[in-house]
Amino acid sequence: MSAAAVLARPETLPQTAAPLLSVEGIHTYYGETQVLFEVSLAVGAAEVFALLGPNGAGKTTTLRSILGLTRPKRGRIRFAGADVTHWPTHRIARAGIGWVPDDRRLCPTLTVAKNLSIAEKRTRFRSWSLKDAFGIFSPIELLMHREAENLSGGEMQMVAISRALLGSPGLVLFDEPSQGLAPKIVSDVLATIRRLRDEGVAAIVVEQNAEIALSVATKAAVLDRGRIAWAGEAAELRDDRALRRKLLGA
Amino acid sequence: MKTPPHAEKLITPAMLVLGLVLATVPLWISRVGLYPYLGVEILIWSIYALAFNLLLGTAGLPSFGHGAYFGIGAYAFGLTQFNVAPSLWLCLAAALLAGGIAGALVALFISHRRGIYYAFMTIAFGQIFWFVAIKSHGITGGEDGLLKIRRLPVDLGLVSIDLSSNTALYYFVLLAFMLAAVGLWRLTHSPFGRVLSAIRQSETRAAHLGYPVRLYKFAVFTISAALSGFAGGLFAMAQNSAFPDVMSLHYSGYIVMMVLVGGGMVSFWGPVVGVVVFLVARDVIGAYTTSWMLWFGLLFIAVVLFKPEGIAGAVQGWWRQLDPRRLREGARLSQVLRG
Amino acid sequence: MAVLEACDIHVRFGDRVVLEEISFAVEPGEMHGIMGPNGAGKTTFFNVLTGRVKPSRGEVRIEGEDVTGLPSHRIAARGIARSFQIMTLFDEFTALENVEVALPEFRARGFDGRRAAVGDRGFESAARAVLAEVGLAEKAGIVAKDLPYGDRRALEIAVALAQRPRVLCLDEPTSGLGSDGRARLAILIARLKGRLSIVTIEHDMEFLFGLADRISVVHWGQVIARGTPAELRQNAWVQRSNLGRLQ
Amino acid sequence: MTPPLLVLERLKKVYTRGALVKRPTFTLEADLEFPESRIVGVLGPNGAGKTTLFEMITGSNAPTEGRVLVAGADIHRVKYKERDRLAIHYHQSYQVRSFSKRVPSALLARSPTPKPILHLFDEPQFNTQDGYIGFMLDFFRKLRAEGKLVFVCLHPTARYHLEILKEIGESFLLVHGGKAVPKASFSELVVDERARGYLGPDMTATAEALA
Repeated sequence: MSAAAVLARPETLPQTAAPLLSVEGIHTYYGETQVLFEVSLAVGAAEVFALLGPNGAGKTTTLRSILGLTRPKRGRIRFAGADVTHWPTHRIARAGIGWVPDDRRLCPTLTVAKNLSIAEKRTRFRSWSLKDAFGIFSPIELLMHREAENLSGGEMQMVAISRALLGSPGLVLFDEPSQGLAPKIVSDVLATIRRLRDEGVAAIVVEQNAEIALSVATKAAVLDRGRIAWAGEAAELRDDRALRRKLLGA
Repeated sequence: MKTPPHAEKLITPAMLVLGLVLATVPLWISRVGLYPYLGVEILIWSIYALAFNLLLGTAGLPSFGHGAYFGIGAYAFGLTQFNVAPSLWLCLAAALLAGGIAGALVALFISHRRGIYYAFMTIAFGQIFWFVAIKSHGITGGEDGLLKIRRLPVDLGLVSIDLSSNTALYYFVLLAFMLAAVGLWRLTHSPFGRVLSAIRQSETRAAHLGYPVRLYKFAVFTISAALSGFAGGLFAMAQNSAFPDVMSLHYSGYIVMMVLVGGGMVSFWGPVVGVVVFLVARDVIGAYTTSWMLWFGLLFIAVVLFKPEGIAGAVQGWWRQLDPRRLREGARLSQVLRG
Repeated sequence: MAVLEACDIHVRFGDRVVLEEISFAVEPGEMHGIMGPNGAGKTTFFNVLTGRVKPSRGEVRIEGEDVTGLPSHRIAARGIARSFQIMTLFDEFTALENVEVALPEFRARGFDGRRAAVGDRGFESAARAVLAEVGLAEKAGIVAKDLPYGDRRALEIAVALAQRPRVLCLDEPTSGLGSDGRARLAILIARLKGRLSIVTIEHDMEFLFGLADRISVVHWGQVIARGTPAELRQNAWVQRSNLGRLQ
Repeated sequence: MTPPLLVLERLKKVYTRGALVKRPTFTLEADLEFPESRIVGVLGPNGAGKTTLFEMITGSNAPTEGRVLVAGADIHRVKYKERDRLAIHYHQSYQVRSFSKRVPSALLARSPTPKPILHLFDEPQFNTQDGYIGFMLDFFRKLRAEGKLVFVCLHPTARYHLEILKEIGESFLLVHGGKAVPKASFSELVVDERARGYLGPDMTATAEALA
């Protein structure tokens, strides 16, 4: 199903022109230590948003705030027209936010098939079946009966992404998708993110490796010590070497 | 526990008022349908509860087998009376000492523990003492207990006061209670008490400030056990006997309930409130139903759920809420009057 | 002679080697910064210095004297004070009471149960002086848990200072602070520097490079680089990074 | 004469599946010698066996055949507690040390060296923004100058990864298709077809430009 096809069913999408996800001035703490200061960002439907910054800048915390795993003390998070700030995590997931954690977090002793079947659910967004997932990652079909712990890093990442897709998300959060992956596989993952975007699935890509994230992103933001240091079009950051060097050191 | 007003005083106004009110109890207690012996019991358990709360409320150390020291004190009182000499002072000193020695012994083994492990160890040691008390027929009389413990007279050299009437005993125990309260009030608000409170709030931080935390935990446990033993000695005298049941897990639980219901975590006097409520409830509800413990249990649950700071905490809270409202209303009133 | 020294410290937790031959010395009056990525072993190293963790190999010395394996209260009594990354104040005490209980003279009377701790002018004036030093003079009577975050951070340092330490070990003192808080802290540390030795774990490079005399970079449980801020900035890759842009 | 720092002597690891009929699911072979101190860049696809190779070298994963000699001593016959005096395996930011103890330590030999001479860095996290790269690279050089053998394994997914490899790597090891293949230089690495397949077109082009 293409993006156009999804849009052709207007009842499935919010009526307003508001972005799919908007994070509005959140302040998040671990215990009493403040990690995020007034972080705001907006991700439109079928948009890929790159969230960049050094180790400890608050990227993962931003994802955890969106997922309801670490609740912001102030600020609001809206998704698909609803205020999800205080929703429990499982409800946020059911609303259509998928997550690909940096350590994949598969159930190690379960087979790939079981890992995937427990993730299947329907949302207001396009529903994904196993067959659709095989269409993205054909090799998974051959891995279905292997235990997750016996997979290589690249295979695990494919399973983790498929698991997120089977939850029929409108938005997928990728936490350091390139970590520990060979360059060839990283480009496969990036190609997947692009393809999902074309099919109407938005994404936030959190990366220490800016080069990678910017190659797929439409919008970008740079975090520094818990604050948004820069936000704008990804292309601007990609093309402006001086700016990139200033913000990211590379 | 926050530093209350008059913390620096040896004897506070509250103490004087409490002492005076308690002194009048024998005059009216029978008229409200209760009986003088209940007053004696309340005071003895109050000493025990204050001693227990030094450990739980001030130092934050959960001891769930504290009945052991109370019971040991009771036996020590009786055994000294039978085997050494029937002197009130000697017997009470023996009760204090026996509780203290047993406490010190246990503290030696548990003071390096924290939290739930500490609590488990106190239960285990409490059970050991209880078991020994039941099995040592020759010494403690086993489940039959030590009977015929006498209320010894207060021997002041020239005069000797007989304590066999409940009223006389009540005033003697009241004196002991006031002394214990003054001593514990001072201890709680001394540098020693401050360090204990610091240890409750953060053991790690206290250690990094240079305080030998284990030694403090040892000291406070010993003191608390000694005073509990002292209360136990009074109890043996009051009921003319000593039984192992006060050492059981059950009775050890009662003291925890009394202290928590009363509000020992937030107030010095909370444990006393808890004892009064518990014992009066036992008699009043107990007069109507044999399952009074069920009702008290429900009260306990309600307190833990809705007012975890206990009755004293709730009263403090209302008082604080009341204050500004009264002020505001007063201001409004004066505005109305002026305008 | 170094005030505080660690030689060839080795720590392992189960299968994980957390520190591998770290050596380190703090000179009198020096501010020594420790930086490194998360999980590199910085806090464990602090715990070794302050007696919370006993190293499996190596030695810790205070003014030449071996103190390895002494419990933390003995190390503290010898003049090593520390603050914590996760704040550990006595939350129910007022700011003043927090500081009082940290004073060595209070500690000396810690087993005194006969006098009242309140209203003793001796403790109080000393404690008020320390609170004034960190800018909390006006807030002495406020209960610690009711203080705003920045003041709690300042109180955390006041408690360490009240011990009149020879070495002050600060574990990420700026964490969670906004730029005002950082500036306030920088002024305080600049004032303290020279009077006592300071060891600081810090992620905020701007803060660290502006204040430290020397910096040790810790990674993989080892010191991978050490030098003055100027020396460390020589590195070409450092020049490319955020650090290179600091003034 | 001092023994070479590291010898992988007809080293082979085979993982099998099936209880009766064992089918190999993974094999890794290496027959190499590193006589002296240097920095070696290690590359290869996921699942090719880099971690297995590192584990065999540090003595935490027993080879099916062959020996690992570190400073002349077979590391798999050295006391478990002393193996980290020969070789250390750093995974990202911490060290890994887990041995399946099959033989009592008393029967094993002592380490011939007091301090490790082999440092294997498995996917260290390099971030251009925080400046640690510089300190990390200097640390590798310092170890090298102290006469140690340093392995640095990383997946070059960005230009600066290749820059790092070129800057510090004196030789390379490509772990691919069940074999560990030595490469004498960066340019020799870049022309290898297997390496190019692993790097993918973008990174290959970047690597060529650097070489």
